[in-house]
Amino acid sequence: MQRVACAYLVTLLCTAGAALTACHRSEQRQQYGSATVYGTAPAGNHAVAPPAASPADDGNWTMPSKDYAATRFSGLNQINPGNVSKLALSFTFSTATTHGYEAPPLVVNNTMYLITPFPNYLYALDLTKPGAPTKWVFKPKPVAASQGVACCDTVNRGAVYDNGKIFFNTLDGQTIAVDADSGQQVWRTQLGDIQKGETITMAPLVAGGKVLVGNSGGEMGVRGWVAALDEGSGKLAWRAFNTGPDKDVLIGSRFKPFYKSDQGKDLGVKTWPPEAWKIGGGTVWGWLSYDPETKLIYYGVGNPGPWNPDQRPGDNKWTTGVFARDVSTGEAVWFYQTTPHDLFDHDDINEIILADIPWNGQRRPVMFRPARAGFFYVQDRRTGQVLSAAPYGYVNGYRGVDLKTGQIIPNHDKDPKVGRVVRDICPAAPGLKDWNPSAFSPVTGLVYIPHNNLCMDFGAMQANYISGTPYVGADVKMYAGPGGNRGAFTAWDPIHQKKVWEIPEDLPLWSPALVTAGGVVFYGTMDGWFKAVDARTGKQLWQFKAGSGIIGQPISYKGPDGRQYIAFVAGVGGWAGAVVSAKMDTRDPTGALGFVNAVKDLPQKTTAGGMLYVFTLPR
Amino acid sequence: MTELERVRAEDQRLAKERQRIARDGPKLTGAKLEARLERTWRRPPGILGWLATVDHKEIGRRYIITALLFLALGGMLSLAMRLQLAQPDSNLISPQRYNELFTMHGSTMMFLFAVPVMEGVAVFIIPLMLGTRSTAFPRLNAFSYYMYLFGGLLLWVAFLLNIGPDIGWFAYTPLSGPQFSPGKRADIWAQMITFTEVSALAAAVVLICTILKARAPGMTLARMPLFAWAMLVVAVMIVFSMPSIALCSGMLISDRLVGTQFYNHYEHGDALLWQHLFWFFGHPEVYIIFLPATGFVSVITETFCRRPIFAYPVVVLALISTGILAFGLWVHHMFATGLPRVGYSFYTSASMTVAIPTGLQIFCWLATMWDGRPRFQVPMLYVVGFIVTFVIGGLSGVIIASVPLDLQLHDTYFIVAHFHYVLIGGAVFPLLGILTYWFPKITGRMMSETLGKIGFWMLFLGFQLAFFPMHFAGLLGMPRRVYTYPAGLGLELPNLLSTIGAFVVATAVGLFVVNGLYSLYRGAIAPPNPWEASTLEWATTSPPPPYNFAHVPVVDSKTPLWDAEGELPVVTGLRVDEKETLLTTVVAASPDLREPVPAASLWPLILSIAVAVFFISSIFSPWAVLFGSIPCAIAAAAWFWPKELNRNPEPVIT
Amino acid sequence: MSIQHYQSIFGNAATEVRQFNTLFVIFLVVCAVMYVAVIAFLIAGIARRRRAAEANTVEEGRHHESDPAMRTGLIAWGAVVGTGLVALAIASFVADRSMANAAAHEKLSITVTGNQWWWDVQYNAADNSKMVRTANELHLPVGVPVRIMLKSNDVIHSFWVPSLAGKQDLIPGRDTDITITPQKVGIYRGQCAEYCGAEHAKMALVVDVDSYPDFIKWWQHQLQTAPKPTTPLALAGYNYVTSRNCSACHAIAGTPASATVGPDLTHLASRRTLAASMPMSEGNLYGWVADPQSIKPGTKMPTIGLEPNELHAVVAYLETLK
Amino acid sequence: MSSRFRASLALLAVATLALAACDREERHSRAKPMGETVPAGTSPDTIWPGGTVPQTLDPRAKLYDNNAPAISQGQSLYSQMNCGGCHSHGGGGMGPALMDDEWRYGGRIDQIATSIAEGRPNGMPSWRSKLTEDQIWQLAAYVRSMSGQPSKDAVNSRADAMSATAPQTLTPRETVQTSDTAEQ
Repeated sequence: MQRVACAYLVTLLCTAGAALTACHRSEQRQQYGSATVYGTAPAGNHAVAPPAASPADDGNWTMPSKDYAATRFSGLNQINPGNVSKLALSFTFSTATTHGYEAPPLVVNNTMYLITPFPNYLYALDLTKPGAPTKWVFKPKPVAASQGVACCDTVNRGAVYDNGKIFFNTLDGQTIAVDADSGQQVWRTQLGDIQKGETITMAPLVAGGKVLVGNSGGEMGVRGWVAALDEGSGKLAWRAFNTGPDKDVLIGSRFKPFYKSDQGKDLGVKTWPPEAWKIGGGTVWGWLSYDPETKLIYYGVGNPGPWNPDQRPGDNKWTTGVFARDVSTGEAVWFYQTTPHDLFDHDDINEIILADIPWNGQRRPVMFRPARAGFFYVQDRRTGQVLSAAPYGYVNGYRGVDLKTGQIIPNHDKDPKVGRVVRDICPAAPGLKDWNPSAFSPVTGLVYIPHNNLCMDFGAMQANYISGTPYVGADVKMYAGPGGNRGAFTAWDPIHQKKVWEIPEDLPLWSPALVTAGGVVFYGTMDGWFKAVDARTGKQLWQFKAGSGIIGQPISYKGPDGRQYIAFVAGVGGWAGAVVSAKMDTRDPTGALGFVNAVKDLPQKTTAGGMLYVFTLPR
Repeated sequence: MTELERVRAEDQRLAKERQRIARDGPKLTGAKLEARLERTWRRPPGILGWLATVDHKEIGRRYIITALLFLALGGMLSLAMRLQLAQPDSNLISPQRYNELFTMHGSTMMFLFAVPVMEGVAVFIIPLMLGTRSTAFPRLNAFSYYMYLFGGLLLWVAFLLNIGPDIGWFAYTPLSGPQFSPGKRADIWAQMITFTEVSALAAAVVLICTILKARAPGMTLARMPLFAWAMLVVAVMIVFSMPSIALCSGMLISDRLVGTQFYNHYEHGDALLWQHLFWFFGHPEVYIIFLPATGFVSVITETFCRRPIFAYPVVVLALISTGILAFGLWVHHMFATGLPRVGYSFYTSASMTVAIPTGLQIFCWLATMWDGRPRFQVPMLYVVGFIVTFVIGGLSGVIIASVPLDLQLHDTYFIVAHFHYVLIGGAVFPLLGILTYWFPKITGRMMSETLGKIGFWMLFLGFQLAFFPMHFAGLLGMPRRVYTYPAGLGLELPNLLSTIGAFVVATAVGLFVVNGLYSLYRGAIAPPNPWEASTLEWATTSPPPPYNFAHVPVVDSKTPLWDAEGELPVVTGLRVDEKETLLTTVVAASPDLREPVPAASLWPLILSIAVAVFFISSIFSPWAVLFGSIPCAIAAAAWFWPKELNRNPEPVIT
Repeated sequence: MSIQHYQSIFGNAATEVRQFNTLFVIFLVVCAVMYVAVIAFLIAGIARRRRAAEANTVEEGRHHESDPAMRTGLIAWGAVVGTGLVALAIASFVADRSMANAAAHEKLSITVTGNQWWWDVQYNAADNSKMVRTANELHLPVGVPVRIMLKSNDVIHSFWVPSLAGKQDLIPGRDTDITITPQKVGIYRGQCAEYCGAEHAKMALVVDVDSYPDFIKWWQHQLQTAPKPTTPLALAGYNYVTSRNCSACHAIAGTPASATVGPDLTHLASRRTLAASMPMSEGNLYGWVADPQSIKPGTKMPTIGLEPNELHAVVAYLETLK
Repeated sequence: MSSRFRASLALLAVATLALAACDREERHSRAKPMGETVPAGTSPDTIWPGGTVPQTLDPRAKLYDNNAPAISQGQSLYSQMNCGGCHSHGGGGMGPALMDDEWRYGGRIDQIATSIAEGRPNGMPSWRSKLTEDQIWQLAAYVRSMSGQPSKDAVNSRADAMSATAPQTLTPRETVQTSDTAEQ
């Protein structure tokens, strides 16, 4: 009897031991925050920023993308890898709002401007005085009901300063110009209609005397457009729709798309079932870029509606693609469709970085696009021809991009099917990288990409359209992609299309990146860590724990005392952080269109907030 | 003490022992023996004795009466349906009520009448026909009846409370799934299946063991009556088919109660999983109903043609091959579900092949009639009615076995006609015949011949009037289970005729019941063998005493009563003061063991009540599965608690 | 307009149903012969009673012997039944095969989606902007093989137009299809043949087999969006329909209402039936819009309780949707 | 008929009468047209000057609150009327979570019906002109089942859809609290 008892005890002990090691091992998955280096930054001639679109840094930060080329590169170099660890807090400011803060602080003429999420207050802080007291506050008072049609948190991606005025959009679809000094309203134009489900969350772009604004509401069956308002009067100059007949899409004689599949008459109607283009999505809620030399604006178009592809057979032109238009007349010059008949809500609104690259001997004007579908596009910005497209993370939804025809090659056993859940689609609906823009350093020639690593289960169903209500037609559950890390910060060499270094992150990265001439890259994590890493090696140099998750754009500016300051606003939210900012219940994995299943632990790791942090080197 | 002396001493001790204990009461004969056996085998008195009986005749009688009650209830439902369908666009009955009606009609007829009545007749007659005193596992037999009774009560009480099922008797998912059948209607149906399936399995085990181990000595397998063969094949089919429906109804209940994903096509479950599992049980089920009827026809034809069934081995092999083939053709119920066409051709040929054994059986019956001298009393009339009606159903079955034809005829009134021809024609006609045939054995009274004949002709003609027009209704495009149909499609006449026919059939069945009840009190007193039949059940009195046979008979031919000149040779040596029966070997039926027959006990009833509470409460909460099983375990333990065998061993009678 | 809706197998209006009819006749003949043989043998068995002397019965003490002819009769019977069944099986395979490869080269593709108690019909086209959506009705060009893809949004239904072809189930989560080659111009009626809930009996559809030019004319007409109402009553009806309950479930091309839960109403008035059960007429339209629950109790369309003036307006507008 | 048989028949009759009370399955398909009356919802629990006013529960509540067909119809309306787009399967999103215990505008069935019919300022649309009263109360009954309020045998365990929240037959009943930190 004894022998049996002690045999029993022994087995009990070793099973307990095994259990302990198993859960221990799962704890220290590969250490987050430490970079794995794959190669070195390209020596010799590498990509540089186009001089017209990316003028020398004057210490100000007048638009979210820093310059028309959307480099998010600051020319200041007082802060360098050597002294960045000695950064100290200069001052803070609370925006008194708790939704996702995705905008950057703007700095011009020694004044900092902050635009908050709903109810979209605009603060002006006087940087000359210690503690930057508030000069004035402008309250646009947007309609409260607009919160009911804002699909992915009531965010605002930023305001823009241009010759004396601050331009910004409100959630209920108005574009407002405010005098930068007095804080008085100059003009206000109503562009969107919340009854149809339209909201505006993007940062406008001021170029060629025009304020360019696009709508959001792809999930509400809103028909997407981009509009240009006269900078002085706010009157509508032109509006180009992204679906419908050619006259609505402002397609005329100048329109020469590079690939045959994008050529044809009234494709905005022909590639849709009848009448479906009227509720077909294709909103513009992301980033625009402008090339002053050619006077062309570039922007990406959002996903077609509804998410259920079977309900909109055809290529669904002109959604999920890139338009180049003349800034003054809005006439389309070329278009490239990234994902015809989009299957997984891969809006193509990501940032478009203009650059010149060495191309057999001479300089070729291109654009870099780390797209949502997971491929890093390098395209000639005069014609839209795809020069190269390599995946910058794990992708199994698509097999690749055929460079001859420019067509993306889908992986048909991941095609969504009504009535049956398709599992393990990577990247998930938010894409390999969502709206949070990357930064490009002409000094190192690398593009610094804060992105996520998520896969999803996708169950399509028939969507019912009622204007002003969500028109999605899919149940989604997202979860961490291969490797178990839900995010990654990748330094990408656009010429040789390969990773230079990559930092795996536990939570998805939803904050834009900032790179400085001093060779330091700044980004924030969703649980509130603001990190500085070496632009060449990716080694972490310094980090600071903010009060809430960071999804706002960090900036670097020269203060009135000539010193370099780093500033950002911490306030978790957006699609990824809605589980915290909208107080959602994590027992429902399909919440926030499936994102809750991927970030069930976020409510334990951060709370909502809206706090400005400004750092500088101690005297 | 040498070995020899020791053995001799042992013999003397046993011999003295034998004198002291009354064994087969060599001194007891005739009335005294029967009185003594009566006192041993009598049912304990009073209501508790009535509930605790394990006498297979009591349980068989209850099975038959309950099943006939459900036949009447199901029949009334069909009359209500026929009234609603008498004219086009009628709103006599609301759609919801009509859907409940046809679901209850189907479920009652299939699960609460057809299978139980066959088991009931078998449980009553098989021990008598095999010449033994009791079935094997008599308490399990009692338990089987109570489970069947509680299953029927569950379904019908729910129907009266307006929470009856409205999902059809085969409850296809996803209509019967959690989303499209709110409330507890579908759960009650699925739990009724669990009840009847446990009862059928129990009865099948009882029948298999009785047929294989309790036959009269000398009744080898080759001399066993054809009805016993039919019930053996049916019991084995029950054992192999019931688990399939237990599985799918269990999965349906867990889908509906705790949200598992078995039939959820979104989470890679499949709506067709239900159909495959259901019909894998479904088709053997209809043969479980039909094969006993072939046994009945063989018994009646043999007796009324005054000669054994022609080609006995062919009929036996036909029964066995029908039993086996029945498991290979369930997909012919699913020809319209878009499965691969090549697969369908296998099932077409399997469905055609199953017609051959039945065809051979029919030839053998006709040959027996041709070679014998048939006397057309009521049972034989039902056999002739069976041949005329069932063969139409069988041939329409061959028609719908072909895929292209079934694609037009599936789920139309052509199918309703087909299965009524094979089920009423194939099973109810022989059943009414055999009830008339064995009524004297069960009640001791003869049923009236004139009332019987009137009833037969009314049933036969009423049946053709009711169900033949349904073939045309199907061809004219009337789908199954529609609570109404528009005017102008030519469906008015067939439906009107069917309604009239239905009422004629109802009166005919009513007449049969009246004939039964009347004969119960004023029928002629039945001698032991009124039909001069050949099988052993006619060797005892009508109704048989509790112990069936004073002495277990010995058999040496297929038709013992016809071949035994004087008295049947018998076996002596079974105890008189204890309930004891004789077990014989499986093939040769040579005497093997003396088996003590369990006394009457209330535990089967108590266990079935506990199981009923367990099943019904697990419709409402998953915790019932845990807490409900404790009383069941206690009752089962009490039932199987070993009785200490204080009696000393008995020498084997050589 | 009560047209004789033809819903019977004898409609014989397509190659599939013609193949069925020929095969059905073959089976009927063979089965009739077998039945006559059985009944003849039965009658012989009964009539033979008069020659009692030769019967081998227990009374004559000969019940253990059998007439030797019966053994050969049994073998012959088995052979006849066997060969008859094999012949029928082969005939069935041949018919099945010819139906299967008829499905290989279809010219027109339609997707029918079953819902609880109505049919959502969608004509697919290479040029997606030429797709047509209608309900409870099919227009087929005569002589052109058409492949109908069958899907279901809720439970199992079964697509069955007896005058044209056999039935095929619509199963949620599975894609099945059926090929029909109509050969005779005319109106044929079909019905759901798999029990699908409370109103399974009122889930019918009408198939209009037209000549090719008529079919093209019908298709062009279906592509047009709904005309703007002209009379004030119809305009009031338009305002009610596009702003109130109707637009939550129904779609009318050319108006803001584009919900997909209920049938598409763009060309409602030009359809032959209403609510998958009644012939289209003004009286039926009034009855149905006023109180659908009393016509099809349990249907998903609610009884809104319209005021009389609203009812007149709505029906007036619906009748402009030709 | 023997006395025993008569006794058991009487017993059966009594049992059926007793059980007839549960009309959990009553499927009233509203054959009669329904006048469009405002669901007389009450305001969320607040303070009443001069003492609380006794709240009379709307008579329609008991028709819908524990009625299986109404809850099942509410479930299909919930997905067809795009409620899932904002409230997901109860977890919330654009709209507040419905499966927890916080009810800004009251968690009783008539208060929920009022929220649906009238809409609420922070973005809940008013469905009065789009849904009939019958449908609004069915939706309210289903919304209450997300937080486990109705009895477990009136709710469906799951829908034929992607599996999201735990089966409603197993969700524990949340204790409904009226107010929550109302946002701006």
